[in-house]
Amino acid sequence: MRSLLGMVEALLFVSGEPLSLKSLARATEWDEEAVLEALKELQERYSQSDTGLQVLEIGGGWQLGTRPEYAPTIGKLLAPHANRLTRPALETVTIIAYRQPLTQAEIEAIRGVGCDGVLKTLTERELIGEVGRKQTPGRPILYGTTTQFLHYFGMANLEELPPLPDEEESVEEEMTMALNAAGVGG
Amino acid sequence: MRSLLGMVEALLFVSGEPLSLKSLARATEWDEEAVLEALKELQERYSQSDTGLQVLEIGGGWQLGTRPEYAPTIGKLLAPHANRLTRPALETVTIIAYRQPLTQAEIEAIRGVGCDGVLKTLTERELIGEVGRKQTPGRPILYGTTTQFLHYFGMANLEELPPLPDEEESVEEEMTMALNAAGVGG
Amino acid sequence: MPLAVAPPLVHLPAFEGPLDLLLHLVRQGRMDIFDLPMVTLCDQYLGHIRAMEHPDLSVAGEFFVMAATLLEIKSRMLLPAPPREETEDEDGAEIEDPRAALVRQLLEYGRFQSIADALRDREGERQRLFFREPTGYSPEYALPAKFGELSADALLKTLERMLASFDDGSHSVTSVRRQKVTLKMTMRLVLGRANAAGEAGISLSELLPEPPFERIEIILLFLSLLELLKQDLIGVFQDVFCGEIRIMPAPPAPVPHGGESELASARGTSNA
Repeated sequence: MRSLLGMVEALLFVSGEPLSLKSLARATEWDEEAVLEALKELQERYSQSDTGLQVLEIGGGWQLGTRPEYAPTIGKLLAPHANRLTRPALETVTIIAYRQPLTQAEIEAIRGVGCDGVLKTLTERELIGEVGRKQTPGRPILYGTTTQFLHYFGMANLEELPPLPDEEESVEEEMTMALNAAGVGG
Repeated sequence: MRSLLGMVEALLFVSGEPLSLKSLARATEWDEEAVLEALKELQERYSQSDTGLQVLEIGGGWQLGTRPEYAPTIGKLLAPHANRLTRPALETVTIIAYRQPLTQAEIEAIRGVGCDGVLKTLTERELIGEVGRKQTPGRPILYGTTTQFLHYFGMANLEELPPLPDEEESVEEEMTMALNAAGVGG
Repeated sequence: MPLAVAPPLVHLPAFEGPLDLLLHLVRQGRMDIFDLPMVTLCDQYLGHIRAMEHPDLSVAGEFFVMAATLLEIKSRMLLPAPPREETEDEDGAEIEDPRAALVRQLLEYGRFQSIADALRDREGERQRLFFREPTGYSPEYALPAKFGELSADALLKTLERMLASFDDGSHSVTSVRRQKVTLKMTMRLVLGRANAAGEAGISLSELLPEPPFERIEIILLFLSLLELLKQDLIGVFQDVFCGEIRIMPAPPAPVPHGGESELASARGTSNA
């Protein structure tokens, strides 16, 4: 048993882009007026229940999409490599968090290893980003952490970064020394 | 206002592949039992109204898809579906499904013909895959079916395979088929 | 080629292999599979092989092997039956009918053939169901909210004008480690600066990299503007023709229900 409403719903579902009344009418073999009515009814139906979807008029057409309040849930599903950070990634993002802004060369001087891949991963996960350019030859990218970083580590702002314990002030010193030794300090 | 049902619906919507209870539970931050209940309720809800969609247990997970009766309508909007399996490919994947894990030689013994090309095609379409090595000289590859196989045939798991007729039944069937083929009816 | 025994066929279907052909002959001839008439079967089988017009050698080989098997069975069948007391071998096991192995193979294959038919039906049913393509985790699912008055062409023209005015090479510093600047990074930077500038917007000249810069940076800047514009994440304005171009963040989409910019993309958790 088919219904115009079901047809419209199925069409909106499979289409990745907004569908015009015209193409809906053509595929369903109903006139645009009837299609519009079905769309409105579908929209109404999705708006009444505790559904995760909604019917939107958008970009000159109609589309089925998720409700905005489910974005965080969807993010948990779709976030790329939504597993825990690897150790190198965690180390790198830590250095960036405490020493930002800084360049790749500076990060590598501290970690003692290259970090092309790690920086790429962190950038893709939007935990770090370019915050400017260093005014030195080559104008290298300066990296800093993002709001996503704060979110990921459950912080409201960077001031919530745990302070380095007294006995570990040497860490800070070591970082600086490493930078100086590598001649990239700034 | 979010609900577990809405979350599950939104997740099924954005995912292009079947979602396991586990990944639904992780993304919704509910336990699997509650998720399963929500799935059943959603399934029920979609089955009651004149909707174009349905909640399916398929390919080792759950997925939102269109109802079969809307296939002709969708066909007017989208290009026709991918090709069906060729007869040799269908026979081969059938043998693998029922006798897995098994080697190429074992498949060929049943079919009576070589199946190099067919195995390659089935592997490329991700309907079968290597599931191990047989502990015999040459350590030949053991083939088995994949979740993509289940999805391709619209099954939730291998238990949904139609039962293989046993020797007795198949003999009767052979005779009936022989009679039918000869046009004398059963 | 004249056939010794004309197969009772209207047309010759393509057979998957010797077993497929044999099963076909058994069914077609209503033969008793447990008492195969080997002479008839053998003749019909050979007739079919001869009728193959373009034998695929790899497959044909298997047909020929089966032909040899059939002939062997047939010849063994033609031997006089051994006396009853000799139908058991030394170990007391019954000597098998020469056809037994073939019959088992045919039955086994036949079982899978009939199941394959059942799966063919399921394949058909399943192909009447449609699913969605996976949604990517990216801001591309932002709702298009058209605003701004400048076309992408104006941006391209500006890019061309600027690139033409550069003395190739004189501005680039390549002796130092080359940075890998990507379009995505540039987009993020531009968007960040536009958002920071707020409604006042930021002028294009402010976005230009400071010298020394490389040609690729300019290109990436413009590509990123085009892409952001396409995704409606920024707006571009120009007060007078050939005047300063200003870039500003896109306002929230003025659509009912509010907040649709998070549609299906989980943007809410990213790119603030």
